[in-house]
Formats: sequence, C-alpha cells, structure tokens
Amino acid sequence: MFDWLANPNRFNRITNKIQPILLLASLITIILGLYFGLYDSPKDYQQGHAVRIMYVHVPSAWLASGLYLLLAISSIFYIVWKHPLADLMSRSTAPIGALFSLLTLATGSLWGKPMWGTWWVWDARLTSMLILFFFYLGYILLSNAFERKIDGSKSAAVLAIVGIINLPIIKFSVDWWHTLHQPSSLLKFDGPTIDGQMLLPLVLMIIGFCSFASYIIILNVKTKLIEKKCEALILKLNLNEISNIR
Amino acid sequence: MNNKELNWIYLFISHIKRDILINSRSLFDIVSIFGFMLLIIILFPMGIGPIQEKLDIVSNAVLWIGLIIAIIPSLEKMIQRDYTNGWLDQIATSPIPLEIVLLAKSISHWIIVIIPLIITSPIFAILLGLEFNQIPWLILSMSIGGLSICFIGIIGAALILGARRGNVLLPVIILPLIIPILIFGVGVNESIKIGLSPLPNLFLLIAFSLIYLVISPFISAILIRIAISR
Amino acid sequence: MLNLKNLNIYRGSRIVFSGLNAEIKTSTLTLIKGKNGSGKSTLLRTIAGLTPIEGGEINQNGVNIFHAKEQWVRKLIFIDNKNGLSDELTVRENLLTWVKIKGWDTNKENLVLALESVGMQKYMNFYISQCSDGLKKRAALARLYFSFFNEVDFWLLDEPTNALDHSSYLLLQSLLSKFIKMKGSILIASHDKKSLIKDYDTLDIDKLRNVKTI
Amino acid sequence: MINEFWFMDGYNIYIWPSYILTFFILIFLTFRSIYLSKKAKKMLKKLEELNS
Repeated sequence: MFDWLANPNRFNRITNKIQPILLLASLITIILGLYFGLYDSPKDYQQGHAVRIMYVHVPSAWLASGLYLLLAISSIFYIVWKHPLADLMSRSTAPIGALFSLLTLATGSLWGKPMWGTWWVWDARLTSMLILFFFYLGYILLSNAFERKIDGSKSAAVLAIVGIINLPIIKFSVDWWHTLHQPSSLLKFDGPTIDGQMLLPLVLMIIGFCSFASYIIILNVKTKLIEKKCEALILKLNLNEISNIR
Repeated sequence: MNNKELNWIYLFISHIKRDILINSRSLFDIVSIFGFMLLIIILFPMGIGPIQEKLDIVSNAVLWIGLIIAIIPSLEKMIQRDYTNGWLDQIATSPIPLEIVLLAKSISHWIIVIIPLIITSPIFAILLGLEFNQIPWLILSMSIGGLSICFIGIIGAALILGARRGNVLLPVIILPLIIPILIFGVGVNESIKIGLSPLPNLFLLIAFSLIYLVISPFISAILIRIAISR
Repeated sequence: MLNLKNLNIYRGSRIVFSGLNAEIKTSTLTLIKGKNGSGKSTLLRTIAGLTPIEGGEINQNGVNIFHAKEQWVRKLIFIDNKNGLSDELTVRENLLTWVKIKGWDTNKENLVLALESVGMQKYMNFYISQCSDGLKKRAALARLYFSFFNEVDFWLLDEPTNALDHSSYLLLQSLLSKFIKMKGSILIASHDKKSLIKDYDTLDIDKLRNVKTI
Repeated sequence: MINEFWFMDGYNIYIWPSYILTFFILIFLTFRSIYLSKKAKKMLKKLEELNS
C-alpha cells in the first residue's frame, strides 16, 4: 500500500504540495488558539487563569505520544518491508518527539506549581511522559551509536518496536503504582470540567501543533533525502578524503 | 553415521552447559557483581542513617535496585564474547535455530548471575533489617523478576552489539523496560508489610516473565542476524 | 556446479558486488583471488548464508540454495579468521560443543582422530586463550575431519594458511586432497601464492567485477 | 483591561513562561530545519558541479 510513496521524487512531488498548506494551517490555528485561549476563554472556577497552561500542555503531550506511535510505525515499515523512506521518517520524528515530551514535562511542572505548590509531582501521567522521554533518548542515542548509519537505524528501529510493545505495560504498571501509593489524588489532574468555551482553543491548538509537527517532519525528511543523495554522490566520486566539501 | 535426530531440548541443555562452563571459568565477573550489590546495600543506610523505621520504608526498594544495578554491567558480555570470537557465525551456519541458543544464553545468565545473588539475598535482607517472614517471598519474587530482567537484558545486549561505546548505552535503553519489574517486584514485599496478600503482584511478575520469555528470543535473533550481516 | 547469477551484495551501505556472475565447479578446489578488501570474505560469507543477498541468486544445479537454507547450511563448514573458538574453553571442549550444535554424534575416538588430523592431540587440554594463532587455526581446522563421516559437501575457508607452519600446512593439504577424492568441494579465499593441491580452479574477483567500487 | 490580561491575577509568572518556552521551541525547530535544509541543498549543488 505504501510502496507507491517509496520512491523519493514522488514523495517530493506530493509533499511540495502539502507543505505550504500545513504551514499555513498551523499558523492560523495556533494564532486563533492563542487568541481564544489567552484572551477570550473564561477562568476555571477552581484554578483561575492557571488553566490556560492546559492549552499548551495537552497538545504537546498528545504530540509526544502520537509521534512515538509514528516512530514505531515507521520502524515497523523499515524492519519488515525495508521501506527506504521509513528510516528517514523515524530519524526525523525522534528528536521532535523528544523535544515535545520535554516541553510537556516543563509545562506540566509549570502548571503543577500553582495547583499543587511543587514543581514536580510523581503523578501517573507525568511519570509516563518522563519514561517516554527515556524511550526517545534511547532511540536517538542508539541510532547514532554505530559507525555505519544503516546499522544504527536497524537496531534503533527494533528498539522502537520493543518500546511500543512495552509502553502499555509501563502505563499499566505506573497507574497501578500510582494508585497503590496514593489511592485518592484530590485534584484530578486534567479534569477541570472543560466547558464549551475552553474546548475551542484546546482543539485549535491541538490541530495547530499537529500540522506544525508534520510540516517540520516532512521538511526534515526532505533534508535527509538530499543528504542521502550527497552521500551517494560522494561515494561515486570517491571524494570522501576531500573534507572541505563538508 | 546418520545425523542424530536433532532434538532441540538436547541442544538447548548442551548450550546452557557450555555457557555455564564458560562463565564459571571467569568467576571474576560474578564476584564483581556481588561487590556491586553489597556496595549499594551498604551505601543506602549510610545515606539514610541507622534509624530502623526509615530503613524499613526503603529496604525492599534498595534490595531490588541493588539487584538491577548489579546485573546491568554483566548483561553486555552475554553476547559480546561470542560475537567477537565468531561463535555466532558458527551457530548461524549450523542447523540449530538461533532462538534456542539465545534462550539458552539468557537462562544460563540467570543461573550464573541471578541465582547466586538470590541465595545470598537473605544476608542482604538482614543487613537492611527485613523481617523473617518476608525473606521467602523476597527470594521468590527476585528469582522470577531476575528471569525477566535477563530476557530484557539479552534484547539490550543484542541491540548494542557492535555499537561504539555500547556499554554506556545499555542502561539508558534497558532501564525503562525494567520499571514494571521493579514496581511489582517491590510490590510483593510491600503488600506483605501492609498486610495484603502478595499474590497479585507475584502473578503479574510471572506474567511479565512469560511475556518476555516469548518476545525476547525472537527479537534478539532478528537483531543478531542484522549484526552478523554487518 | 554452483552458479551465481547477477549477484548484488552490500556490506551496510557499501556496494561490494553489483551484478556478479560466476560459476564455481563442485568436487574441486576453487581459489578465490583478489586484492585486500576486494570482497573475498564477503563472497564467502554470502555463500555461507551469513550476509544477505540484495539481488540475484545462487543456485546449485538449478535449485536456489537459500530456499532450503537449513539443509544448505547443514552441509557446509565455514571457517574464517575469527575461528569461532571460545577463549575460556579448551581445544577439546570447543570441538565437542561445535560438533554438538552441528547435530553430529560425538564419540571419543572421532574427537581424538580429528585432533590428530591437524596434529593437535598434544594440545587437547590447552585453553584457547593460551594457544598461539597457529594453534587456534589448527584447532578450528580440526572440525574439517568430521566431514569424512558426516554428510558435508562444501568447505568455505577464509585464508586458512595464514598462521600455519610447514608441518601443519602439509596436514591441511592431505585433508584437502582426501575431501576432494570424496567428491567434496572447497572454496578458499586467499592471496597465498603457493597452491595447496596440484590442480585447482581460480576465481579472480577483480577481473569479474564490472562495477568500480571502493 | 490590558493589565488584567498581563497580570492574570497572580498566575502570570507561570502562564507566560510556559507560552514563551513553547514558542521558543517551535521557532527553534523551524529555523533549525530550514537551516539544515539550506545547508544540504548547498552541498548537493556543490557536489553536482564537481560531478559534472
């Protein structure tokens, strides 16, 4: 099914059309989300204005987990069907996913301070996000740990697949661990009853973040495609000793 | 002389015997693992202070963390030696399936590294002031947990086969995967302290070991075939 | 007759062979010649099934050898410079475990005879870590003796004569000629000028290569 | 009305940093990717000249 996307120039032709749309969509939705989120939506009766951090925290959390799913799927395509583009896709999603999981942790702790009075709370979701960041870190480190990039990509892809198998197990055990030690967490973390007016900015920001992330990923994949062409040219010209090209 | 019918059990056991023979010849690794474990068991009370109430809260976690940290350095050698000296090439060019060999490797690593640690764990438990009725549960949960750590470890060792500074990378890759084992391993003894029955945690631990028992030979075999064709 | 049809073999991202066509006659010794790094070892590893083939195929009298990989692998012995010997085991134990994973039965006399065939019976209980390179290579070559009473068709040897002294060189020669008489085929990758047995076939990689690779 | 917007009754020291951090990361990502893409294109052009 994905084979027709496999050859690079068809991929380039399609993405050249999509890219400007994605960029435009993300700009519009983020600006609208900001306007509604910061200015137009009501305060939460419990948390006051602090709830506005949710408009940034929740989208980046969704993005962090969604990108890891994308990473795992492209790794499966790379290992099982040896899809050439899938490896480039995984290598460009991983750093972005890692960045967004860090962003989620940062905004989470910024949100935790006014609500719980401490910068870090071992809440089930925040802990799972920290572990997800570890998985991203493992992927990035492993993919660059080998002399030849191709060996790195294969091992890292298998790690991503092992990771996706383990994530539900870890999610389950972290929730079990959380309820075991702290049976009743008073303040439900993401549960401020989202009334209609708050939902709009949240949805806008989520769409904005997702389209922005896909724009960046497509851009990175295209860059890596060009780099691959350069390497092929260098190999052909036996020019690897001329380092001034770099 | 016809080829003897290849029953895999015989090959499985003979490969375990071979690995145990190799490891028993280099006892230094096993002694250094004890040293590691003892170090961690001693460091925690040094940090927390001699008050028994404080130690009680932490004792189970310290034992399990000690076990995990002590095992990690030895995981990498499980496959590294046989990769560099070409034994994995010989196995790939023989009718024995790679999955059986990798299963044998993790079981032999379990026997060589985890069992001695578990046999001496009562001493560590007494050091940390654990009550007597908890020790049998500790031994049971550690042996089952140790088994799944070995299965995860062989995946980790296969992942970093041939990497440049691979052993630095192994903890970063392995630790997230070991978290469920730690949570339910410690949970077994913690639930005794609270008075609940330790069985639910124990069954979950057994479930994890079975999951990894099924996953790990196949995943590490794929990785090793990739490493051999490098 | 083993024929290789427009074979593409990559080592990682480096193209080692592209479109290689060759015939390797069976029941003779074929010497693979070529400069260092020309891909001799890679070709041996590919025939042994260790390195995957990106394109083309290898057939023996019309049948692709990798369709029934398990049967093909069972009938070959592959020894390269890494020897596949564990340092912590003795020469005898290494040979014993190797024969076990090959699925052949391991009675005592065969073991002793195999070690004698390469002149290693004195070093039977030496640890491999104590052995010199020559002794290690002979310990690995002792495996060849088992092909005389088990079903083995192919020997794939990567520079077997490197570390051997003159006496073990002669022992190896007798093993090779005995195996050829038994209709076995041998593939040796080596740049060792002096030939191992009188009549042998050569396969020069550099002439065959039609794509300039590094 | 404006100072209420900035002041957000006391929470502004948490809200604004998180928004600033978010947009710092978004912008950093954009410029980094565009910079890498330009660099790769430049290298490709140079290599193609050498090749021809």
